[in-house]
Formats: sequence, structure tokens, C-alpha cells
Amino acid sequence: MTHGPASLYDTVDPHETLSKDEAHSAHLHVTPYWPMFWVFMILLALTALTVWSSNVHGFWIGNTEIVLGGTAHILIAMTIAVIKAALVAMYFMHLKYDQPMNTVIVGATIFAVIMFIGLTLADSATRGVMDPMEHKQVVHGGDAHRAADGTFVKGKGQVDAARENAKAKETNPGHGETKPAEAAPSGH
Amino acid sequence: MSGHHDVSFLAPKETSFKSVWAWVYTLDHKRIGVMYLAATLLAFFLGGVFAVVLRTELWEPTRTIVNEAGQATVTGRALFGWKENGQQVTANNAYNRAFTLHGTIMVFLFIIPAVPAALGNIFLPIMLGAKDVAFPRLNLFSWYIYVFGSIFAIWSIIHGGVETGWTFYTPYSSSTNWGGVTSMVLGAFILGFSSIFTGINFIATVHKLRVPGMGWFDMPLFVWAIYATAIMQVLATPVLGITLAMLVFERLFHIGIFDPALGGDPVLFQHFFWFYSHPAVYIMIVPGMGIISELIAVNCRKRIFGYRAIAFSSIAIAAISFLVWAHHMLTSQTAALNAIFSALTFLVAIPTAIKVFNWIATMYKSSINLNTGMLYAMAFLFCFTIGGLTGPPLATLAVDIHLHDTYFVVAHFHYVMMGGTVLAFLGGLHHWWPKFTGKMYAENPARLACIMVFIGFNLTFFIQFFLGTQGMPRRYATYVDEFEWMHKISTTGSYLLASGLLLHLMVFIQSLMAGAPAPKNPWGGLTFEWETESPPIEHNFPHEPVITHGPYDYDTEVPPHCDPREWPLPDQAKVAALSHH
Amino acid sequence: MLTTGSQPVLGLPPLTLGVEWWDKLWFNGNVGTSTFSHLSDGAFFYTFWSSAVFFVILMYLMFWWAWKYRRIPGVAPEVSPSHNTALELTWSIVPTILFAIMFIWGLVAYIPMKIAPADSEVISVTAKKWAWSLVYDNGASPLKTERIADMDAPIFALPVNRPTKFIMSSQDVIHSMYLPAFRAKRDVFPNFYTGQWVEPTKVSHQWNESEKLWEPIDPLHKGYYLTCAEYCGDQHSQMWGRIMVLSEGDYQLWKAQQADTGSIPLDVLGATLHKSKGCVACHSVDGSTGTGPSWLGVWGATEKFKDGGSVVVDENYIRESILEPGKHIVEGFSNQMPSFQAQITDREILSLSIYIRSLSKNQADKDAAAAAAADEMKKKTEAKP
Amino acid sequence: MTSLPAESAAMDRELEPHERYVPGHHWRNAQDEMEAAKLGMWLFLATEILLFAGFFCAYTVFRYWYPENWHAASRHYLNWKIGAANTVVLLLSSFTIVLAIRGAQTNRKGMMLVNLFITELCAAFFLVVKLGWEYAPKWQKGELPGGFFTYGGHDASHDAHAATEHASWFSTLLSVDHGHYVTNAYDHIFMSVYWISTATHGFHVFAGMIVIGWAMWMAARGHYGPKHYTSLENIGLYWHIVDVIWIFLFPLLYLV
Repeated sequence: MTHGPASLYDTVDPHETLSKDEAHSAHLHVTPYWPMFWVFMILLALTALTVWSSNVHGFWIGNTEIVLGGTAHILIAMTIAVIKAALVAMYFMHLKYDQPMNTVIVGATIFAVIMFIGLTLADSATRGVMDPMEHKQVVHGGDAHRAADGTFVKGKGQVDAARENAKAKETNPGHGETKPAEAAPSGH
Repeated sequence: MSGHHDVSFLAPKETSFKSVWAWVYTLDHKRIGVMYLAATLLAFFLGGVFAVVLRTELWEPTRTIVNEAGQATVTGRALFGWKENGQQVTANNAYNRAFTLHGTIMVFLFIIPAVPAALGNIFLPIMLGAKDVAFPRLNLFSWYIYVFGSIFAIWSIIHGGVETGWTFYTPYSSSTNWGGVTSMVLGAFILGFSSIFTGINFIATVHKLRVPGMGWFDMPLFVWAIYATAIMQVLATPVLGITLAMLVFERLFHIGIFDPALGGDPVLFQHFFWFYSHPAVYIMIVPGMGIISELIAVNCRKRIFGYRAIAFSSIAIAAISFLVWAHHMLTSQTAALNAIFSALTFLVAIPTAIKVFNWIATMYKSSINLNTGMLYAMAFLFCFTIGGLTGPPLATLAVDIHLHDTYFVVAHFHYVMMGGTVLAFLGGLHHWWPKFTGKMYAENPARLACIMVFIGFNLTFFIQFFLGTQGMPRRYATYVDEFEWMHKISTTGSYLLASGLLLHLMVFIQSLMAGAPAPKNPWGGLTFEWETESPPIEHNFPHEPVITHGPYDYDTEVPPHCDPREWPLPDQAKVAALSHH
Repeated sequence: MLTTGSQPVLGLPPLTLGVEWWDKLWFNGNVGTSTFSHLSDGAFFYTFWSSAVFFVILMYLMFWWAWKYRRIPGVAPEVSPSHNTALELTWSIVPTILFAIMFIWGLVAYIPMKIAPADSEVISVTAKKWAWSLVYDNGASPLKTERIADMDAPIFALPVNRPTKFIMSSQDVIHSMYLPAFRAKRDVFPNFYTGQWVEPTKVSHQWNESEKLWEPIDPLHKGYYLTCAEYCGDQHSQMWGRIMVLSEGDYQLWKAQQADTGSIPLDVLGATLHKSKGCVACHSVDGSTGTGPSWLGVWGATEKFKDGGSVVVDENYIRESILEPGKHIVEGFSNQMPSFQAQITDREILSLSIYIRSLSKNQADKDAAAAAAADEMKKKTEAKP
Repeated sequence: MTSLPAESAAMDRELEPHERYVPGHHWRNAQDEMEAAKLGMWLFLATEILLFAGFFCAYTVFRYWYPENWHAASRHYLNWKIGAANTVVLLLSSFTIVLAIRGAQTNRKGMMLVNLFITELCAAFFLVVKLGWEYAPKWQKGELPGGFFTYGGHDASHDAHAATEHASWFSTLLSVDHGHYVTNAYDHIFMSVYWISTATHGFHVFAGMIVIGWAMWMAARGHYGPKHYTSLENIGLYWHIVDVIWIFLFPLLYLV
């Protein structure tokens, strides 16, 4: 392909499938300077806000102190982070000016991420809900020991440990419909 | 435009060195597709060998390929690696490695790339009237990544094999000391990138390279299916990447996130893994569904019934596939989540059912050409319907507790993957074989092979449903005597299946060596690939094609390059009357 | 309607035909064997029959139309619509309704499976590569084994018509406790407890006082299986167990028998434990190498360790290997064995030592020679003065 | 067609590469090509987000289980000042790369090169701080992931030694104040999540440095101009996503 003079060869549309107007209007959104600068400044301010908020122990409403727990701090920090990320995506990454399809992709991705984290956490968070004995940590080896006379004394086995766990759980009125498991009649 | 544009894409260059170089450094989507096809068929063969081996082991309740002393026989050693980390190949490890390698090779090396990366690569741009995919270099790069990943996977076989199952569940996979696990996991990790890049390429191609005038609902359904697949590939595969990376970290650096010995959570691994791997089974089946839509429409000479329903159901499957992963974990996760995932799982069955109804409705009042492709489409409908209908019991909570991890799951999975994707793949291969090789295949031997595959497949897997409901767990090298007769039927079927596939191989070789030259449009298709030469020329079309009709307008169009006397049109008055409704 | 315990949980019919060969084909004859089985089977057969109807209709149409509308050259296809909204809506909505019923049926049948009655018998289950170990509430572990699928599977017992709850944990990787006849399954994890419960409804074995053995009531039905359903490595397929369902009186008798190991000679007890504690999964007694060293001839031999040391195998080393298996790994093997702390008594450890010792012919000869030498010395010393 | 004088002048001088740019043979026009490239890049960014979603998911689950332990570990092992400094640096680099793209759009090569160079410097600063003031001390103290975690708690003599030998305003700023800290049961998992997520992010920063370097070379050779700057724009998108991921990692690991 030989290179013709610029006036004869439209680099945007070499195959000339767009009309002259389309070829020149469609292409560019030139990034403006000052809006970007202010976005940058807002981002810095929000960073400072995140750092500051993470060290806030709580606040007072009248005489009542509202203490911010770990969850509240995470929510605050994540809200600010989402705002920051949205600013970066909309302005720095031109999503605001771009093909809508790119926003659709971002939306689908966020949907997938939320489903992934949310439903996985739903599993972790509901362990032991149906059956209080489930999902207690296992301590291997038990506490068997030798007595003073050298004989082997059987320690607290898994069953006993699990029963104690269950009893502890069942004293909670939320699980009142099941009674503490009583020792089944022994074979001896 | 210069003259080389009229040459077949398969044509060799002036010198043999240039010819080789032209393949190694080709940017032509068709050549890349052919290279994918060769590689995936090789993987299919390798995975098939392992399948036959593991069915052979199950011929008897006790050991077949390992001896009584618990050591692999010569056959077992030859097949499952000679590097043993100072340990003996013990009784069942040979079998465990056989099913793991069968699973990993079939899933990661064969089924996932087979339809999209091989057939999709060759035909997606042509069906859109494009000269190439959006990013040809990325396309070639994907192929090399695929080869690179495959080398890791193959290396793991030599390096002692893998015996974790293709699901790599922790803590077994993070604690087992057989040599091949890390390299197999790395291989699957790398193969994931190949899949991602192919998906990105196809999405951009569908969005930006449709021929002018082709709207979304003028696209062939194969393209819709590949598009839906690409969405899943892009959104799901990275999670597999991070999962496998974390598994490698777990093995190398003991990070303790999945390892309970260090305070981690093995169930978390299962969530990570299935978040990818459930969409992955749709990545495997949806392209096959796309092929079936083409096969049925072309061979029935009929406008496909409910085009939009089929197109939207592909997208619906893609979307819902992200919400159902934990139905693989109904015995390992909590009851509350089980209920949620059971309900969500039934959602995905609805679009699937709609597709099957539409395909069968298309056959009504049509003109059916029972060539190998159509036979495969019917075989697909038979097997996939069974596979689909055995899904709901597995989604039903109380039933799945019983059937989970039994042969019922094995049978269901194979009815969907083998009876679905592989049969569709074979049908598509026959359908498009004349187009991309330029050679016809021998129809009757191919039909015979198709029937052998169909009978062999059903013989192998149907009995496994009963094995499963009777309580035979999967991944068992030895079993109790009462299951023996069922395993014997299954193994016999697998040999018939293997013979059918070998017959197909012979038909293809014969076609390549001495097949009659293929016409441009042997089956009378209306989509763009039937307008170009067989095999297509280097940039697909001499001129940019013009879209004048929909992909399935068999009521009003004589297919290109077909004799109108042989392709009489339906009564146009009735067509017009119908279209007024 | 929805109660737990001995009462039927749900009044839904199982939709089975009640024909023997049919039950045999689907469930190996194990129908109505637990309070769950008919719940699970009812939901299963609902999905089965509704699927079967669809399948037959679809395949009938497909094959019939494939024949009826086969291509005849030169004949145009007939005209038919390319979509039909009413039809398409129907075949979308009808499956949706059927699926909704499936979901609800499955859920309603599943909830009671998750809530164990408060008066359940509690059995502690520990899974390890590759054996099950059950501890009953009287401290007993099953002693007898049976050859199943080429390995020694332990024989367990459950009481009939009384709920039994398993509290399960694993010592290494994930296992899954699967009781196919009772339609029960739950994964077993290394770091937290999981539980499941069953209530068998059919007695399978009884005590034969004259023969002093447990015999199946139906000679063709040898009891139920316990298997591992989650792949766990090398001998995953050999984690079988045999379950006997006993009447209440027999069950108490059986438990008492298992707890009473005092009357068994130590070497016999050692041989029994080798199988029932699952040692056999890794340690052969015929010299073949498994996951762990064979016990044949190991007594008195010098074992080299991975980290360079060595030891002569004696009671002390065997005790250490059982209680702290990771401390010294013999060269050529890897650290696979779980600890048996709190699962084994001193008497049991001693009996295993004696069993291993009895497997070593050399040692027996040496012992005999030493005894003879000692005798001779004694005689000499007696003779001298 | 009548030529304007300016265009005639353009004919006389040699054209820059970006002015001569022709889209690939299979494209119908340059706009389709650029939009496809950006679409592809966004899809790639989607995969990046989902990749890091794995870390965030692991973080969420363990944080849910061991909230106090993680809070303490975060405060004890990590210094928020380092994280904050790196955040500011990354934000600045994001801003400069936006300006670089503006330089390409307005055909100002100098603006493009200067801003790319600042971006590169910021990236280098980020990595130096990360490796030198975070990873290296942690490596020495055994604050390593999972099974390699050997940190035994507060070592007063070591800290006192460090305080006397190297006390400067800078090292005081960047050192971690260990105080009196007793290690908790799940510190090693926190460190695992910290190491693998920041290391993966750091690797992305490093990869970003390479491609930005390549973009500088391309810019210097005149490949970017108003009508063609696709790869520069895509590199910018990539760099922003690296920034966005850090925006989330910083508060999660260092602050809460």
C-alpha cells in the first residue's frame, strides 16, 4: 500500500465506510485538563478521609457515644473506596464518555464479584446454624494421659467434647426446641 | 488486491520452509483453528486411552491393572509413570491416576477448547462475514499458550502422574506428595489464559466485525452460542486462575488459606473451584448446543423454531451459570446455602429445556437429510435429553444427598459432556469437514461409526445410573461383587465406543488421503461459510459479502451454489399467509 | 406432618412400583430401610416419572418425524410456523412448575435430615486415610472385620427404630461418610465437626447364642454398607464398612461385647486391632510395601530414618510410632500416618507390639535361643556349688 | 478535492508514524479497530478484577471468622503510613497517565513523555517502598505467609537497637511500631493474604512499568498522535485498574 497525501487519505477511515461527518465526529473525546485535576484532588481528599475515619473510635450524639466497631469501619472504608474507584473508572478511564458496552462489562464483572464473595461468605457465616454441634473446631489427640501409677487413663473423647459444645450452644434460648443430649444408656 | 487472496488457506507456500513458517507464524484464524483442532483431537485420543484403561480396571471387582501384591503390573507402570518419588505405585494409585488424567485432559485440554477454539475459530469470523477475528496476534498467542500449558500437563504424566481427581480438592491436593500435581495445576492455570484470550477475541469479533447490516438477530445460532460461551470464559476463568495459583502457593509456600492444618478452610477451595468449574461445564456444553442448532436447521432445511428463544436461552444460561456453582457441594456446605443453590440450580434447567423443545419442533414438517451430522444431532438430542433430565434429581436436595459423588453423577456428567458436547462436536466436525478440508468423507462408514458411538456410549453410561442409585461411589478402583455385572456391561460398551471413534478416525484419514473434492455447499446451508470456497480462501471472501437474508430463511431462499431444481421452495403463498400471523 | 425422630416425617408416597425387581434395580433392594429413604426415594421417583414422560414424548416425536419427514429429492418441505408464542410459553411454564415442585419436595424432605432428634444415640466417627474408626458412647470400638472389596472392613452396629447421630471429623483430608441404604451422606472435614443422623427401620442381624456369632436374618442380605464418597487418595475405594442393624437388646449386647477386650489374649487382640483400627490399610503383614513399612520382620530390625538417625524396633519405638507418628519417619516413606492419641489404650498398644513381635520369625528364634542360653547358665550356676 | 494550504504544507513534510497509521487489513475502519481494542482491554480488565476477587473473597471469609485477630494483626504488622504514601503515589501516577493521553490527543509529544516519565517514577517509588520498607523487614523478622510464619512476637532488644542505630525521621516514619504484641492464632493467615495479594498487585505494577516504558519508547518514536493512540489508552486503562485494586487493598489491609 502506498501512502497518499494526507488530504487524499483519511487515516480514520481508509476504506471509506463512514460518511465524512461521521469519520471526523466519531473518534475523539479529548480528555479535559481541569476536571481531571479536580478528580485527582478529590481522590487525595478521600484517601485522607479513609485514613482519618479508620482511627475514629466513635462519636457523640448528645451524651451518647456511638462506638464504631470493626464492621462499621469496614463499611465506611469500603464506601469511600467504591466512590474512589467509581471516580477513577468514570473520569480517568473515560467510562463516562465511552461506548456503553464497556460499562455493561464493568457491571457484569461487579455482579459476578458480588455473587462470588457474597454467596461464599453466606456459607462461612451459616456454619453450625442448623446443627449446633457442627463446625466446632477439632482438637486432635484429645487429652488422654498416664495416671500416677503409670496406667493409661482415657481422656475426654470427641463425643464428650462435642456434647459440651452442643450444651453450650443449646443454653442459648434460640435453640430451645432441642434438649441437651443426655448420655445414652451404657452397655455395661 | 493481489492474487494470493484467491488461494485456499490450506495451500502450501512456494518453499517447504516457508510453508512451515506460514503455519508457525500464521495469523489466519482458520489455520489457528485447524491447529487447535489437531491439538484437541490429540488430547481427546490421550484422554480416551486413559478412559479405556480405567474401564478395564473396573472389569473385575478387585484389581485388573495392578496385581494382588498391590503393585502396578507392567501395563500399569508403563501408563502411569515411572518416576515414583521413592514410593511404590501402590494398589490403586494406577487407577487413581488414570481417572485423574482422563478428567484433566478431557476437561482442560479437550472439551473446553474443542468447539470454541477449534471449530469456533475457523467458522465464527466466516459466519459473520469478517476477514479474521478481532485480534489475530492474540489468537495465535492463545494457541501457543494452549500448547505451553499442555506441555505442563503432559509433563505431569511423565513426572509421576496426578492422583487428585480433576477437581484438585484440598487438603488432599495440597498435601499429596506425588510429583505431578504442581505441574498439572500450573498447566491448567496456563490453559485458563488461553481460554480467556480466546473469549475476549470472540466477544470483540462479534461486537465489532459483523458484516454491515447484520443485526444481532441475523447472527447464526452457533455465533450466539460461542458469544455466550465467551462471556462465561472471560468472567469465570480468572477465578480458576487465582484458585489454582493459590493452590500452587499452598503447595510451595504453605500459605494456609485452604489447608486446615494451618487454620485454613478446605470448603473455601471448593467454592473457589466451582465458581469457575460450574460455568465451565456450560463453557463446554453451550458451544455444542450452537452446533446442534446449525446441524438441525441445515439438514432439516427449515427455519429454526423459536430463534430468539434459543438465542436468549444461551445468554440466560451464561448468566445463571454464575449462580449455581455450590450445587456441587451439597454435602459439604451449610444447609442454608444448600437451599439457595438448589433453587437457583433449577433456574438453569428451564432455558436448557426450552432449547431441546425448539430443536425437536424444528423437525416438524421439514425435509430431513439423515447424513452423519444429522444422525449426530439426533444422537445428541437423545443423550443430552437424558443428561438434562438426570440433572433435576441432582439438584433436588434430599435426592442429591444420596446421589452425590456416586456413579449417578458420573453417568449424568458423561451424558451431558460426552453425549452432549462430544457428540455435537463430532456432528459439527462432519458438518464442516468438507468446508475446511475441501474433501468429502465417506458417508456410510461415518454413519456406521456414528451408530457404534451412539450404542457404545449408551451401553457404557446408562447402566451407571443404576450403579449410582444403588450406592456405588465414584473414583473407586475396587468395589463389592454385586456391582460386577453392571461394570462389565459398562466396560463392554466403552470398547464399542472406542471402536466407533477409531472408525471415525479412519474415515477422516481416508477422506484426507483420497476424499472427493467438496462442493461449496454440500448440505445446502444458508449461512456465510457456505458462500465461500471449500476450503475457504485466505481472507475468507473475495469481496465483502452482502447480507440479503437471515441465517435460516429456508422458506424463501435457495441456498447458494445449490441447484434450484433440487431445492424446491415451499409453497410461497402458504409462507406468506403464515408470516402474516 | 413434619416431625423428626421415629415418626414418619412426610406423608408423601415414594412413587415406586413396589415390585421386587424394580426395587432391586434401583436401590439394590434397600427400600424403606431408614426414616429418610422413602423421603429421598419419593422425591427421586417424582423427578424420574415426570422426566420419563417428557423423554418418551420427545423421543417419539423425534424418531417419528425423522422418518416421516425424511428428505425426498425434489420435494419441498411443508410450511410450518417458525415460532408459536402460546406453545413456547406453555413449554416454558410447565417445566418451571414441575421444577418448583421438585425443589420444594427436595427441601421439605431435606430439612429433617439436618435436625437430629435430641435423644439420639451418639457415635463419634473419625475418618483417616483409609479407615473408619467409630467410638460408641461406652468407649467401645468395633473389633470384628469382614473382607469387603479385597480389604478388611470393620463391622459396625446401629440400633433399629432409634435415631443415631454421628459426630464426625477427619484426621487428614476430606472424607465423606456415605450410608447408601439409608440415603445419608455428609462430608467429614479435618478441622471442624460435621454431623448426620439416621434411623434404620429394618433389623438385619441377630445374635446366635448357640453358635456365638452375629448372623444375618436373611441369608442373602448381609447387612448394609458404609463407604467413603469423597475421594481421599490411594485406597479411597477400600474405605468400606459393614453395618448391622440390631434390635435394641441385641444392640446393647453387641456394644458390651465390643467394649470387653479384657478376655482376649494379647497377640490375638493385636491381630484384630491391626484390621479394625485400620492399620492394615498401610502396613501389610506379608512383607509387601504399602504406604507404610510392612510389619513382617520389622521387630528387632534396625530402621533408618529420613533425617539420618536409626533405631532398633522395640516396644518403645512402636509406642512412639502409634502416638507420635510424625516424630521419626522411616527412610523411603512419607509422613502420612495420623496420631492415635486418645483412641487407643495402653493394653491395645501393648497387644500390637506383641503381635508385631510375633510376626518376626527371627526374633522368635532369638528369644528361644536366649531362653535356652539362660537355662543353660542357670543350670551351670546351679551345678557349680 | 481542493487542498487547503495547511494540508499542502503537511504533504511536504515527512509524516509522523501516527499520521501514517493504517488499521489492520480485517478492519473496516480505524474507529472500529480502536473500539474493539478498548472493548478487548475492558474484558481483560474484567478478568483482572475477578482474579483479585479471589483474594478479596479469602480476605472476607477469614476476616469474618477472626475479626479481632485480623484487626490486631493489621495494626501490628503493617504501617498505614507506607500504605498511604503508596496510595498517593499511585493516584498521582493515574493522574499523570491521563495527562499523557491528553498529550497524545492534542498532539503534544513533550507533555506525553514528561507525564509518562512521572508515571514511571511513581511506579518505581511504589515498588521500592514496597520491597525495601515492607517486604525486606518482614522477611527478616519472619513475618511470612502461612507455614513460614516464624515471627515470635515483640523483640525489644532488636527494636531498641534499630532505634539507636538508625533513628532518623524517615526510618521512624516507616518503621512498624511493634509495642507489646502477642502473636495471635491466625496471624499467619493474615500475612498469607497480605503477601499473596500485595505481591500479585506488585507484580502488576512491575508489568505496568514495563508496558509504560514501552509506551514511552513508542511515544518518542512518534507512534502516538490525535488519530492513533490505542495502545497508550489501553495501557492507561490497565494502569488505572492497578490503581483501583490498590484503592481497595489499602484500607482493607492497612486500616480496618
